[in-house]
Amino acid sequence: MSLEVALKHRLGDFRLEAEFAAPEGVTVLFGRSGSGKTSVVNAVAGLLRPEAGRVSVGARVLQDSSRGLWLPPHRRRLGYVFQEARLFPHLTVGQNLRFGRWFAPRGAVLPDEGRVIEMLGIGALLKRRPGQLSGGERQRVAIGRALLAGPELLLADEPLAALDEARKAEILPYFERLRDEAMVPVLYVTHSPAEVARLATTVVVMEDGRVRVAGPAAEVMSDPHVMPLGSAEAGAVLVARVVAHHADGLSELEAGGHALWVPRVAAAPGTELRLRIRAQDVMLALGRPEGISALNVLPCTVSEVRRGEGPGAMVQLQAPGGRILSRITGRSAEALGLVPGLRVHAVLKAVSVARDSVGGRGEAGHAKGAGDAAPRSPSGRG
Amino acid sequence: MSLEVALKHRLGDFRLEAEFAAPEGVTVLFGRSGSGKTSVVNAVAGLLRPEAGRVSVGARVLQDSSRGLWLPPHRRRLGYVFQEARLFPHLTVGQNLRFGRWFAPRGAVLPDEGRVIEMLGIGALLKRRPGQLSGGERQRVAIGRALLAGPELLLADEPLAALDEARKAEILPYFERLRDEAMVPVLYVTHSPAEVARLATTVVVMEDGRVRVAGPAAEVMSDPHVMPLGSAEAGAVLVARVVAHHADGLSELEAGGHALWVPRVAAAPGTELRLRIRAQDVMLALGRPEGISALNVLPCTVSEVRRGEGPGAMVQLQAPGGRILSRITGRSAEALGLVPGLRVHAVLKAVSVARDSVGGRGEAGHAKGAGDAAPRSPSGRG
Amino acid sequence: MGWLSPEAWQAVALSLRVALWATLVSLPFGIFIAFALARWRFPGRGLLNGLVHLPLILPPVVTGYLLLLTLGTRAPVGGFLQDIGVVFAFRWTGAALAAGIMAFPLMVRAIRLSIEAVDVKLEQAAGTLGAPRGMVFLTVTLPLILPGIVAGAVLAFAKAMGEFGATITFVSNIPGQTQTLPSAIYAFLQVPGAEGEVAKLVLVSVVIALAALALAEWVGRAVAARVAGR
Amino acid sequence: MGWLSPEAWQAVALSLRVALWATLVSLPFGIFIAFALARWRFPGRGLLNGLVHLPLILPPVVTGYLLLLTLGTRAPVGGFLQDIGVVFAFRWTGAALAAGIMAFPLMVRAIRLSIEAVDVKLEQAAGTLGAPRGMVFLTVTLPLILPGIVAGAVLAFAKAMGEFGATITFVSNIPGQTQTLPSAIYAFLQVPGAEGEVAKLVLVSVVIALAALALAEWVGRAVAARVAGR
Amino acid sequence: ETVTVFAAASLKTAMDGIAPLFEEATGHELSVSLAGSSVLARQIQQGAPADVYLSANTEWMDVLEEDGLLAEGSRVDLLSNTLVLVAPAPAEPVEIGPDADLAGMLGEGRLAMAMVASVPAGIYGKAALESLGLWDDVAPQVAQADNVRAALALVALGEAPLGVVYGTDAHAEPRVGVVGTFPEDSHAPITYPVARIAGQEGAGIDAFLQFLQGPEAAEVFEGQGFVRLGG
Ligand SMILES: Nc1ncnc2c1ncn2[C@@H]1O[C@H](COP(=O)(O)OP(=O)(O)OP(=O)(O)O)[C@@H](O)[C@H]1O
Ligand SMILES: Nc1ncnc2c1ncn2[C@@H]1O[C@H](COP(=O)(O)OP(=O)(O)OP(=O)(O)O)[C@@H](O)[C@H]1O
Ligand code: MOO
Ligand SMILES: [Mg+2]
Ligand SMILES: [Mg+2]
Repeated sequence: MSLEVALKHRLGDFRLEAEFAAPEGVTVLFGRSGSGKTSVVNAVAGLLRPEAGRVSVGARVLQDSSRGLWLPPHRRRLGYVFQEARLFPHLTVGQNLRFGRWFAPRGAVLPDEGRVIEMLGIGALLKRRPGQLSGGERQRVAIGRALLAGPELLLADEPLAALDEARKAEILPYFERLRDEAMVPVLYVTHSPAEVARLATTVVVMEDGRVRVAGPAAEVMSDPHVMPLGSAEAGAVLVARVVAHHADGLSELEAGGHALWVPRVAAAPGTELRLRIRAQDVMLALGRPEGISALNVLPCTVSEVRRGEGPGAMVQLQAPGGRILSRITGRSAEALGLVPGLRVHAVLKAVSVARDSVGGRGEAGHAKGAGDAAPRSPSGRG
Repeated sequence: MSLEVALKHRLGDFRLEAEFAAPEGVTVLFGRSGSGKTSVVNAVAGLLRPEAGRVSVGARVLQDSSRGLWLPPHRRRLGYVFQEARLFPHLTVGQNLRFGRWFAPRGAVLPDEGRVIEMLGIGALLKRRPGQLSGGERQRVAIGRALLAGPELLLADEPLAALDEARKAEILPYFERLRDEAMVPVLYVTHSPAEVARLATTVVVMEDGRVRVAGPAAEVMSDPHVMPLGSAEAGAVLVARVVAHHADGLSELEAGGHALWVPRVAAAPGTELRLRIRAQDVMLALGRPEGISALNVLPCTVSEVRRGEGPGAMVQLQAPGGRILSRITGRSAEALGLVPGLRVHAVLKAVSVARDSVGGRGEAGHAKGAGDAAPRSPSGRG
Repeated sequence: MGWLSPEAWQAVALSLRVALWATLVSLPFGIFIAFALARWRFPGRGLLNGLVHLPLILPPVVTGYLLLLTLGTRAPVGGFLQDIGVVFAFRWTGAALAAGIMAFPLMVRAIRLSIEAVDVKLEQAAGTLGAPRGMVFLTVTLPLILPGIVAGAVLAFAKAMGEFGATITFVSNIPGQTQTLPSAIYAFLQVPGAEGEVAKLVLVSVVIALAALALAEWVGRAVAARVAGR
Repeated sequence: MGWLSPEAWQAVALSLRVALWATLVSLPFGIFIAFALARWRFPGRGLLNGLVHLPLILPPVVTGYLLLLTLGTRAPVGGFLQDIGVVFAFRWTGAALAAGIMAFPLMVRAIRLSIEAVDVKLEQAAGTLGAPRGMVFLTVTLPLILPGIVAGAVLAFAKAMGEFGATITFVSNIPGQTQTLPSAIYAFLQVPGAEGEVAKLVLVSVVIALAALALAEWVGRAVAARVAGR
Repeated sequence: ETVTVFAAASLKTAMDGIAPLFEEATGHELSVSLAGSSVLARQIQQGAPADVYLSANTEWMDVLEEDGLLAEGSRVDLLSNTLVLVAPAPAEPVEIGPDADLAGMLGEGRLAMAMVASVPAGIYGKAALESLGLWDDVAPQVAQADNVRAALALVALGEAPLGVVYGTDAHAEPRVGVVGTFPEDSHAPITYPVARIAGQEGAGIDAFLQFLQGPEAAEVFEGQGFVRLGG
């Protein structure tokens, strides 16, 4: 279900004037601190009543100032993971978690409580009160509270910021499943490019209260004009298909007729996946290198070479299966004589196809995906 | 000034029994959510009074239950960046920032207000109240408030969790300078391996209220037994010396007699630096590869090959300048016939020497460093 | 029992009844008005606020007279109420009404302070989880202001136990019907040399009120501890 | 001025003075005791709490009588105070004292509720920034409880304006010295047909108290808005 | 049958003495509501369930009479009282007359009285002092209590060296002594009238009104220091 947002509001000196439309899936709000992400989410939740604006989810119009329409928050069927946990201090963790269920309409599809609690690792905390939790525990309970309400629209404002990597890796697949199986639209704020790459169907880049760029994740993330903005982790998304799973723990994929090897992914052969390739992890070679530890070598054509002011260069490549970026030094670019049209080999180490960059969608954000593609072998990187 | 901590305390079912000693510099508490990091910091701050314990900073004993000694928080000369900002709601941002100064002892060395405010990008907020700030803005003000108190011991509990990458990159060097120039001991909690690598002199890994490992950052971070625990970013630290800065924006370093190229670092020739090399960014080749975009190729000797249960393998290498790790697939390890003693080439792309892994210390955490080594060219990666 | 005269015990029982009813019946109104004053802006808000405080401002006797003048059996309102079977004047119900009105500003203030201290963000969170306004109040606001409600109730109870001027003026001092403990004390104060009797009655009233106070402290502490998560 | 007799104006002026002093002088004590009750556990805490509430529980006349017994010129404490030049009996200062004591429970409760609502974590933060306890109180706690202090002060002021029983018992009714507005009102109530005079005085007292109330609302709102960051 | 009597608070002791006698003698029950005369009168105006009103002054009885709230012909002046000057016991008797040096006896102290403009004992007292020409000397030193018992208490506690109260009050309070009695002609007669409230009828009420004027009641009243009138 698509999400359409158009808002005008003023907070002190700050002017919010954001407008974007996103197809179903996860819409990530990305942007610097103070750029207006939380304000947008609050407006969608109905907690901030904008001076003018319209918000709709699929066919449901949540508010439309031109028609004087405004649904109060409790009728929007939301789950909102706030930037600060906002747990109810007088209720136990268990009661906090079940709070949304008390008000869920009859017939609402509610997720399995035990499964969510287990995923979040908060089973031992159910009898405690929020005052007796650590920061990360609070945040996990807040996530659980929102998920268990069985929302038709999930809002999550930096939900994983306070968590360790291992915990993040356990929770992220749940958001993916929500996106892919339950088809719940999600509006997600994060500063982490890894989360963007993994979850985003659509990326909306905010700046000073305005939308700077909005579009399919693959496009926005591989746009060299956007990425220097927020991240040291520019990268592109390649679409690949699962071919087979091998005994040594690797899965064989195929992109544009070429084989790619990644640590085992939990997706059936035939499934389409998206792979995140960070510009930084792509090395270029003129000839096909031999005797090296990298399993993945793709023949590509240079399509653009951009020199920065510093020592770096960003090379855009036409690879089998899509466009990728490679970040190398200007010195290397000269030494290799890189110019548009040159045929080169892109060397990507299998393990550099970052584990958390394996998302479950075929064509980023535009086709219907199939199943949980997150590899679940916890020590698969050893 | 060294930090020595030994604590015993019980919080409900949770037992804290932590003991570690760290040399001067930044001590990072690392560990999963709920492992007791905040509790340790609170005890050091004097906010949690442990059943038994001793805390000392250099020669200053802050508490010692065996002697019945206990300094109240306000006499510990702290700056504490809380996990939740805890700004004073009734004071303006400016008043919040200056709060610690009102109570600083005569003669305390106070950092320059304007500089801190500029670094944090909060100059425009001084007249506002905390209720009118975004989450990240609040966190930045909290950092400023702690820094401006001119503390003799800085406690920071996930101070950068709510911030975007660009803002983090602006603030991290300040913590480095604090460590290197002002020689203020810092106890720092983070879930980010990049921050650990960049700041940590000592890493203390917590698990279930106990210290699992504690030691110099380089050792703990390159310990393959520790790192799978929390991070996808195992890595080692190499010590290198600045040789020269070149016109194309690269700096030439030298490690064990071999040249290394990194984007320009702001350190004078002769300075010793530490470089973070993520296991994931190290590719191995049997022969010296030619015609590739990677500038850095180091001859190494394999010292250990560890296969995990999954498809990966961790290869420990003796490189010029130290020990590094390489994470490759088991398939490659077999194809290349890697065994201890084999001489190989480690391929590291210049740009894969992550920008935020350039720290200012010669020997990680044990020698006195010199100056701000953070490269300041913001578009140096384009 | 011989320690106090039967009449005095009657006064004790009546005072307890009056104070309990005054407190319990006024509580819902107190909560509602405190909420309205704390949260809503409406025309007449200042007036309502003034009205609530009036019994505090006026000498109690005046409040008693005003009650007598409006709710006496000969007064229009009182007459109407009498026709529909509600009689306050010269009944213990009237004593409860007078005590409740005298205690009302104290109750409202305490509850209002608590409501103003509630973090609206928690109520918003409840809203996003699907709770309609009324349910937000019941499941979030009300439990959070419980310490204020307890404080307001105990203030009101204590005041109702001690209230005298308005009560004796409105419902007189009829033993067994409207003679509360303070009225009985007043009567004994008219007797020179009855200090012993006065002291006994004062003691009883102090013991009751202190017990209520201790109970409230205990409840308040338990509630606060729960919320603070200790 | 002809509207009220000069004597009545005197009573108005005196009542204002008494209520203001009663409020202002008791404020520091109120804050201190509210803080002690809210935060400290000490032997005798329950007793102190009971003592503070006593004037609420007892009929005002009894409170006045007890004051007379302890602070009268013939009483030990009163005699001692008189020797060091502090006289309450038959003085406006005594009226202020009586009013202050009667209003004290209301003031303490309001302030205590505010203190209990303060997030101790903010005080801890101030401590880590080097503020010693007293300064933490002045720079963090006090500003945060300002709404409660304002509420407590206005309750106390209103009560002090209306207090009658304890005052007249303790300092009696000396025109120009201890005759407060409520005493004057009471006097007129004893006389048949003086309802007009009573109404005038009641009006004056209501106007003053409502003005105080409005001022307090305004201050309270400003303070609350500041803290909420609106 | 229960008879409800609204009686001036200062009659508390007397009524406490009479009630059991009445109940034993007649089998009726007596319920006495004690408060200030003015309060009781206003309550009767508002329909209070009083059968009998026993006032400490004639003024409020007059008001009820004018309002037609009294049963015709039932009003009787029941008692009279004296006005005395008291001092903390033991008191030295002094002749109360135009020459009495009240101001000298007071010194810096206060003269305790009931409210001189509104409470009966105070009104009588002020009238008496005025008629003796003493008022202007002592006026600035008068401390007015809200009722006569409170004035008495001030003297009993030694807070005031002198007080003007009823003879009955002085009689009942051992801590004060009578300095002197004001001449009967220095003030209007102190009268306690009693009346049946209009519309209230019953054997008990009649019996009570009768009992009040009978010898048993007289004994109680006189024991208190009251003077029986009429009857
Ligand atoms: N009052 C309490 N009662 C019981 N258990 C508590 C209490 N406070 C904290 N704990 C427990 O103590 C443990 C340590 O908490 P602490 O806040 O130190 O964790 P942490 O390492 O900082 O976690 P995080 O990364 O999530 O902030 C947690 O498991 C928490 O549940
Ligand atoms: N009440 C207010 N008055 C004035 N300005 C405000 C107010 N509330 C928020 N702002 C400003 O609005 C801007 C947007 O705030 P918002 O919380 O939406 O940012 P954000 O993108 O979520 O940032 P962060 O990543 O730091 O959470 C900020 O610059 C903030 O300073
Ligand atoms: O406030 Mo009073 O003076 O209770 O009767
Ligand atoms: Mg935000
Ligand atoms: Mg923590």
